[in-house]
Amino acid sequence: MMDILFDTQLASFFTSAAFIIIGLFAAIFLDNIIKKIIGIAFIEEGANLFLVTLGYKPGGIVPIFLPGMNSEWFAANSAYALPHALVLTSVVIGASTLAVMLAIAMVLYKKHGTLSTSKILGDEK
Amino acid sequence: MGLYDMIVNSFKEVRKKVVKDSATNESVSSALAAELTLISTLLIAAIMLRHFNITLTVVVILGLGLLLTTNMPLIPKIKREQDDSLEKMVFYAILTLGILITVIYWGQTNV
Amino acid sequence: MIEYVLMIIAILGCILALMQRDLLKAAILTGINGVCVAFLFQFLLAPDVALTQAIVGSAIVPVFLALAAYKTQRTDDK
Amino acid sequence: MNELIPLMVIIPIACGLLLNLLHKKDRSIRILAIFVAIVLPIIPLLSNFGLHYFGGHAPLIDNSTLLGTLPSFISNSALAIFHPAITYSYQSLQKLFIFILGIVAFFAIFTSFNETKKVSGPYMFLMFMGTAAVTALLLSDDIFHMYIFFEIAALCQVGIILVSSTKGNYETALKYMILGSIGGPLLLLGIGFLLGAVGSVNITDIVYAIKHNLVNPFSQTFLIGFGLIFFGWLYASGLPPFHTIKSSIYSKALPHSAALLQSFTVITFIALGIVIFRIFSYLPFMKMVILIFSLITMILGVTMAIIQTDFRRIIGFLAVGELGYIGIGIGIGTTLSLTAGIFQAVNEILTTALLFIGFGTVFYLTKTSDMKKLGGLIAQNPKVAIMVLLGGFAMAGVPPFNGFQSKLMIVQSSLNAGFPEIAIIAVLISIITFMTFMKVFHSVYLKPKPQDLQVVNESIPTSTIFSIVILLIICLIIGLFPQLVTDNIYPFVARLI
Repeated sequence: MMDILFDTQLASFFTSAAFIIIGLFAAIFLDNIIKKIIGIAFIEEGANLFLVTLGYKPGGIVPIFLPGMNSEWFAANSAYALPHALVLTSVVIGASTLAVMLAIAMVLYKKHGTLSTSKILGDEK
Repeated sequence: MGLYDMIVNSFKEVRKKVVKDSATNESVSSALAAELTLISTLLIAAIMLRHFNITLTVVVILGLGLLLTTNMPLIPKIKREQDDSLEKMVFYAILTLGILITVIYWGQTNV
Repeated sequence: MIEYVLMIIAILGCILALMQRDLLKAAILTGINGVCVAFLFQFLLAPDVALTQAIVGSAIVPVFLALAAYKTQRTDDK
Repeated sequence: MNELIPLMVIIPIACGLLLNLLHKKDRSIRILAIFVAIVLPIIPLLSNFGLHYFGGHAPLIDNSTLLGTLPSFISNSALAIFHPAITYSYQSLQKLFIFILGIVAFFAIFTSFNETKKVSGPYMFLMFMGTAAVTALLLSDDIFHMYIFFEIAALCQVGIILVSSTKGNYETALKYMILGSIGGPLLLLGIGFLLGAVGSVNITDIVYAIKHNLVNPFSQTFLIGFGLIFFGWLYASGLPPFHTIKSSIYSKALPHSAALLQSFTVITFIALGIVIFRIFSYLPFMKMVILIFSLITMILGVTMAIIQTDFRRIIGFLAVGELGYIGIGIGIGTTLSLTAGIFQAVNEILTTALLFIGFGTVFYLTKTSDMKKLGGLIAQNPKVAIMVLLGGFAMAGVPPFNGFQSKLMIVQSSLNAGFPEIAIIAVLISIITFMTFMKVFHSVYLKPKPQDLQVVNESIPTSTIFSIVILLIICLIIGLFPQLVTDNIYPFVARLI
């Protein structure tokens, strides 16, 4: 195992995998709606972290091209900027989905008086 | 609680159960049609395995035919498995995801 | 070295947030998790995403969750 | 001219936002909504085919001035051919589907005015926003751009369910979102795998990189990427593990918005299906996986449809079952079968919209959709009953209508491709669709009227009858002259394979 260079990129791949697994576990097994929604927020956070770690360059620089830089050196050393642009939108999508789900959960609480999924969503009369 | 009350309660139980899914002849005929389609289409779909190898197809068809005919009233089971409860849906979603990823990953390493 | 510590804090915060009985504490722990991930993005050379994640992950999401917990019920009635 | 291509997405979004603001003023909402709903099908007819690069960044190969200044290791490598910007590719297939979507959106909005008492701005906003999202999904050549609009379309569907005040719509909406939050991020992960392997999210670049194997196509990242994107596709289009939630979404929405929702699902199915077909056609088992899931969709969709008692739920399951036919077309993979599958998609959008609006009149009259409580409604309006019957024939595949043409093509293509079993199953399933429709038609229209059934509204609004008639005429025209549609599909498919 030690021959693989254990650097930041590999560690953050494992972290994003851990986020997704914990999020999936919570979304499936927890009975409280708000906790299910927190689990879902963790799944989206894990996916975003995965995208950002794709572009990481060990020992590289932040992909901002300062005037004095040589373009070839910049291209070789800077982190890949495309995933950063993608994650910007996907973080916002995660937040908006979470907001809509919480709003629905509030309405369902007002109607059913409980937060437990089995009572609300379980058996439709 | 007297014997009489117990009998009345049991009638109430039965009536409540019958009212829930009262089987009119229309629902029975459609359930029969659904059952026939399910068994016949699954068996015909199983024939498509002949592209891999013939013996596997024969085994699968016999096994599937036996399986389907033994627990014959399939439709109540199918209906219960696919009602609207979230746990069942999430269970089948994660099951499909698991099967999909393992088969594809295993397929790559061995094929 | 610091990013490994941040990753461990983020995962622990994530697990603790889901184990809490009081939903308000869960919301706060989600905020801590968001901050750790924001720092992590900075270590992964993504400053703009770190800014967005800092705002969304540590401010907006916990406020939404706290509001939801306030509007519904504080404790998780297990 | 190419400037019209982005307009197909911008105009519905702008109109939706405007309608959202004018919430209280009914008259102006009606006028603006009808005007834009008419303009929507016309734009695709005007603009000509071609690519549109957002921000004007054409690939480096096109503007040679910039190419000259770059160092050699960029100019003569694949980077020169890669697309730096988000590109929209507008071909004959996109023209056909955006035109059909515009028609269904027009009829959905047109019927919604008379059936709902007061006109609600947010409802119109959601319908237009969903149409714009699905149009962008079809046009875009950039897979992450498709993921963004797939999420927007999912949120619009949830919004449309929340706005329609039927029983249990909040529960269904929350279930759909929880399942969406399992399907959506996994699709994003699949896209992340492709991005990690190739470095670009543009589909043409990914296909170029695979074909000229700049990257090892059989590496594990591509296979797991395929698995995850396929799972996201299952969620987006409501194939088996998600077919119950998708059909309960249709049954919880108001009938005319359900007509629009199902066209969103079909177009998302086609858009993502073609992307999967283009990128992963080199995988030996790709066609088999698509075929297996399409067959399961057809079998489960129709068997579940026939045992339901709520007719909106039946049409929901039928709509999901019909997706299986399109999946077979894509799964078999010959040019004839792909054309047949996409032709079936067009027919399915029209016939299911016709059925939803048609049976929506029953829901409008009696405010109940439980078939046990309904009956004898043919006396109310026999003409509409006959048209709904013809709509059912169109879906089941009865000759003069369009359903027959596409199902015939599917059966022929599966026989030519050496899969007689699929042809048998396709015919069997359409027989059962016909039987399901007969059961629904009998118990809603022909059965003697129960005493406790009171008719809430007296007569069906003329706008609904008008849309049913026009949809039926379109189905008939496509049924009699199928080459109107297949001529648009064939060039696209020929270039695809």
